[in-house]
Amino acid sequence: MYEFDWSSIPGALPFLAKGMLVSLEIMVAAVVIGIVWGTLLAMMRLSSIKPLSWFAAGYVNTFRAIPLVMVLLWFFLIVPHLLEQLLGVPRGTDMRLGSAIAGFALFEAAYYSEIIRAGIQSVSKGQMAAASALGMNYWQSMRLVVLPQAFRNMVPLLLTQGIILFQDTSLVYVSALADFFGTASKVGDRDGRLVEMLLFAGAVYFVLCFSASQLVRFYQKRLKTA
Amino acid sequence: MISINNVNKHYGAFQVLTDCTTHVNKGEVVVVCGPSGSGKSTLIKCVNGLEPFQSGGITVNGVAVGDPKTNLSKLRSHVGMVFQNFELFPHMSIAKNLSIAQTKVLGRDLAEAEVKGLQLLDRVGLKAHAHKFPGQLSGGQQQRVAIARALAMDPICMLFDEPTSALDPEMINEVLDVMTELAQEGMTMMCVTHEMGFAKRVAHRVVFMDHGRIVEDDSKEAFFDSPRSERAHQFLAKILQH
Amino acid sequence: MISINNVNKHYGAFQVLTDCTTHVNKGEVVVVCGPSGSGKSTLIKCVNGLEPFQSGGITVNGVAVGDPKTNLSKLRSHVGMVFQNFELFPHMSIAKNLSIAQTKVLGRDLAEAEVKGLQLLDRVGLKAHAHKFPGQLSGGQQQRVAIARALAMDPICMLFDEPTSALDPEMINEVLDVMTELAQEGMTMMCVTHEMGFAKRVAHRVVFMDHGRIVEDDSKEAFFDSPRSERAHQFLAKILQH
Amino acid sequence: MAYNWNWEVFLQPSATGSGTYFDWMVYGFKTTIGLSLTAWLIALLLGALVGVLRTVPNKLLSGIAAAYVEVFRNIPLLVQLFLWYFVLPELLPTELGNAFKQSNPFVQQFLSSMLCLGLFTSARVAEQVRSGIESLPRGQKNAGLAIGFTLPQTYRYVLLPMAFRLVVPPLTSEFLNIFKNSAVCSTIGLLELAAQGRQLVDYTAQPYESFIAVTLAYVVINVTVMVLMRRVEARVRVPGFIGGK
Amino acid sequence: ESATLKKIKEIGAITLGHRESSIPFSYYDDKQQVIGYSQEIMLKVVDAVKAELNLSKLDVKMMPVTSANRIPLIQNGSVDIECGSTTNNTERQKQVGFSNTIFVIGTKLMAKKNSGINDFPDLAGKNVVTTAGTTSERLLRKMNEDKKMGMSVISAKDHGESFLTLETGRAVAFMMDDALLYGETAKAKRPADWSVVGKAQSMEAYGCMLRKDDAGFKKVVDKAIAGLMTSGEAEKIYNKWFMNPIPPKGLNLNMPLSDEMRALFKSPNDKAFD
Ligand SMILES: Nc1ncnc2c1ncn2[C@@H]1O[C@H](COP(=O)(O)OP(=O)(O)OP(=O)(O)O)[C@@H](O)[C@H]1O
Ligand SMILES: Nc1ncnc2c1ncn2[C@@H]1O[C@H](COP(=O)(O)OP(=O)(O)OP(=O)(O)O)[C@@H](O)[C@H]1O
Ligand SMILES: [Mg+2]
Ligand SMILES: [Mg+2]
Repeated sequence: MYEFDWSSIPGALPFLAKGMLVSLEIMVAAVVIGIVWGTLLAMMRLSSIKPLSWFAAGYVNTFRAIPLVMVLLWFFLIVPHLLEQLLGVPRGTDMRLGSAIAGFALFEAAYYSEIIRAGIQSVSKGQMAAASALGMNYWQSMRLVVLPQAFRNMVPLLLTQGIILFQDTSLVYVSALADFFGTASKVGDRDGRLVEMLLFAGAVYFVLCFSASQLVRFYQKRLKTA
Repeated sequence: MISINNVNKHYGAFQVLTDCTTHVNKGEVVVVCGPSGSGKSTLIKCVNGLEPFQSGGITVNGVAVGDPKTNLSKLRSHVGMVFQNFELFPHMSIAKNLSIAQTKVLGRDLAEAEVKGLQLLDRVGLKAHAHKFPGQLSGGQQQRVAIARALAMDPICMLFDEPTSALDPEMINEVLDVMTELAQEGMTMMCVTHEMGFAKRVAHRVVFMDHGRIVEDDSKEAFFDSPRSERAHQFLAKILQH
Repeated sequence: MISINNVNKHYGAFQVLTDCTTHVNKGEVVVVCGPSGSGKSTLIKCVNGLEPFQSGGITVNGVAVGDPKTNLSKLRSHVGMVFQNFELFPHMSIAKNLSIAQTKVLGRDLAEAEVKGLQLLDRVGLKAHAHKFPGQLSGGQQQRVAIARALAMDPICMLFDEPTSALDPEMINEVLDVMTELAQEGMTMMCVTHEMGFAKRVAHRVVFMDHGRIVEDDSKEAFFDSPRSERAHQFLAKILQH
Repeated sequence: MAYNWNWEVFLQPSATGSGTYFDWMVYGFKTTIGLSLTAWLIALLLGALVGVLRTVPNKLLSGIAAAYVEVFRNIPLLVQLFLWYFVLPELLPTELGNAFKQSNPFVQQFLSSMLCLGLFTSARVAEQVRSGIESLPRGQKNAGLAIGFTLPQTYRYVLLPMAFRLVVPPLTSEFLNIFKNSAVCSTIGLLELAAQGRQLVDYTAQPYESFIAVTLAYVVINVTVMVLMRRVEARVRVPGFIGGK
Repeated sequence: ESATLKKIKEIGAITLGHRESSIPFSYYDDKQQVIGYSQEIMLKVVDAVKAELNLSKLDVKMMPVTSANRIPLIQNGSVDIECGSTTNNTERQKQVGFSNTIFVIGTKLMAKKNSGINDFPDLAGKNVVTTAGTTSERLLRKMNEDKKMGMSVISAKDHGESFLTLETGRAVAFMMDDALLYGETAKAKRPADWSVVGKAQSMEAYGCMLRKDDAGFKKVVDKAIAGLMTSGEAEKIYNKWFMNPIPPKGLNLNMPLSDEMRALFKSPNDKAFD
């Protein structure tokens, strides 16, 4: 039987907290950018202007075809280079966080756009007709009537995707960014207490994600009764 | 007021409306009826440009609906429309449902819009429910709110698409009562409905559609007493039997 | 045949059925009506055990529905039920819809079941549609198939829950006709409906419910001519007005 | 950028003397496919079972199913994989654990990965199946029961056939996900596609060629799966039935 | 004229690539500071660069790298120099440049003391672990093919997982660079249980990675490293990291200076061993 030795956890807590901050930072930034960009993509996809709809479909399908790990790897290798050339960011700037966020955001946008598209489609066609019949133009109808309902209907799915995203932040190990999981495994490796550290990390993830998904459920219930 | 001339519309190869022509004068109440799928909803949606059509012309108060230069949003804001499934905005309170288009489309200020909204709610007997959300009202109540919402825009005419067919039998009359009152006040109305009692009481004319064509377009008396077409005859027989 | 005695049912604190008692004799047709939410659907679902109830008793053909020892599946296979939304199985052809329960529940062999299914389809006038899928039929046709499906199990009695309320007005009568025929053949029926014409023509008794209570339980003549309760009076007034 | 492109690297004999680097990629590709397909089988069977259990009118069973889903959904795949491979054998009875640990390493890695991916995905499949069942009109279940089906028969003949049709699109994306998620299994040393790609980088120092090859391989898998699932979708389409929900 | 030096001068900053848990070469201490033998040498190199360019101030940016991304990062300019535990070999020379060798290791085995594993021939038919992407991995796989030893080779993601594989009894031995093996021994729950054994299968030279074809920068780096070695300073650094307790837990690797290292310190060079 394996002998557990939890002694390196207390000392590592400050690092783990820092790692958690990085994970959260990535998640929040990626969720926000992902939802905004995903909404635009969804509207393009549903638009009657063919090139826009093709572009959105192509974008979504491309990103959904590639494993996140590979996307992150590509972004990690290429984004800094691009930024350097396009925006004149000084060479050698540490852009790991930036490229990780960009990678996540663009990747997640593909998933969010599918959720939001479903959300828009879940709003009955009559709502759009009713808004138009009151004299609202396309943007007013979308902004005041359709999107608020689409988002409300999709909040559970959006949050669930957020939880998945949070778990997936552990994949930034490919860019050597010290997120929560990466920190845990590095400290575990350094101290020769990998098993303990990762069990601990797993427990923390579970508690956070489970609480979040309970919140989602609570919200869903409230939606149903409201 | 509303003038429909030789309108044709098709979805791909499927012809939904064929050569539809009819006119609604100011203050007139026209009931549109016909079997399911005959194109009633489509016709009425063409009137305020919710559905485009391929040929023919529709003018509302002199404005050509099919003309690309027409500001459709503006036109629609003067034409009230009431749907089968009410289509209140579920994420807004009743008061907000009534005020939102007034403020965002007509540019009224919020206070004014709310006062107007409350007046109309009062008129349909629902003043006490202003703060509630649509989901908390019964179907009949929701449909009355929908009528009030359309009235809040000071429409020059009103379109109804089967306003009572999604309602429990008990609630149908509370909605028909509001509509009857409107008609008696002289509102121009075009109304798709199967409520023949309402048609007999209120309509000036009845338009009967079948397979995308206007088969009969007659005074109410002529229609009910001696429908000219066989199809209308059958339809009336089926619908009035029970 | 069906005997309901002092049945009480609640969801949490909300009492849906209060002390309901009524009986349906063999060959009798009972119409259940009442305002929306009054518990009509719940009552009828209790009869074949689709909804459990907390106290009181129901027996069908002598079998106690609430008894844990009762084989509910077996009981239900003898009680035909028809729903508001037809509830045909959308992934099976019409023929399969009619034969599946015969083979899987009654253990008939497939050929026999299919013959029986076709006979019943013929009876409701839909023999030609056997190979189609439910989604390809109109609402009225679907509901007639649903009735045929129930009949295929050789039921000893039939329960209907607003069988026509999801139908276009034109189709209501084709379904009511089938039901009328059934009634005339002596089928025991318990039928939630707002079609008062049907009730007047076919029912032996009318049960009127309000707020989970059976408020009236009378012969059809007594009910329509002189309802005893104020509530039933109002209800009839509203529903018969138009 | 100072980079020496060299696509011929794939034709070079590998450093360990076992075939070319292209052979390595093929090996990884096969492993990814084998792993994903077996894991998918587990996910589908288990997911359907758990999804059904979540909807049955029995507090205990649906509670167990709910707990199952929560556990497998709320821990990152990376952590789960680590637990399956490194921790679980330590918790087994010593002899069983040792027997497992001394077996062929590829078998160990493959089994751990397969179970891990399969169970992880089964939780997601279960949620899809559940939502499919719940999105059916409530009357369908009643109709099944009313006609005399027992509850299992109602699921078998009425609810599941429709529920599965409804969830083919979301299941397609789970199916795609399993291929993509299998890339994570390289972290316990399983030489699947992504791992072989990384090996190639280590051995040949030609990172871009290798990443591009791996990325393209995933795209190929994806397109194939999508085309296949479209076929399935068209195959099971119910005539006259419009829309999902 | 050196592009790297020019860039460093222009922006007044240099980016160093480091590893995160290559004990004792380049790793984090318990304050998340990078420390280690290679790190110390790299900092000396930075001093030399600063002096060469006559800069009063030089920003030092740290960038952690992994074995998978270190080469692309050097190439795309994200990192200017990486001193960790990177072996200098001919394939890599096609993509990047290497400085003078900073360390020489031999690839050996780590095994449990009483396990009966004393050298490579003892491994026949057994499970052996090594870290993915290392020279040891290819040596081991090649040895297995060439001598038909019937070993099952496990390639773990990193040294920590390799050791865990050994520790949990999945493998009887862990083949790796001897210095790293000493590091792993020191981290073990019971260091006394483990020993580093076997005849070194190969010698490998660790160098600092630079961009290819930047002779000017390489010259400065090489000169700095050679200076450290010939002046005896390198040996002091060696003793600090290999013969004394090191952070974070005060472990002592107890790895005496090898003959190869002695030779290197005497005559610094940038030769790869293969
Ligand atoms: N978007 C569409 N694409 C193709 N066909 C359509 C579309 N919308 C309506 N149709 C078809 O056009 C015909 C007329 O539809 P419409 O809704 O106007 O009928 P209706 O008379 O209002 O019927 P109901 O009484 O059922 O509301 C129908 O056959 C319908 O199937
Ligand atoms: N699962 C449930 N949980 C809680 N309340 C319920 C549930 N099902 C029904 N009810 C409530 O029980 C009451 C009776 O419902 P029931 O469906 O029997 O009414 P009904 O008379 O059939 O009405 P309708 O004419 O609208 O079909 C209603 O107030 C309803 O809101
Ligand atoms: Mg219509
Ligand atoms: Mg009901």
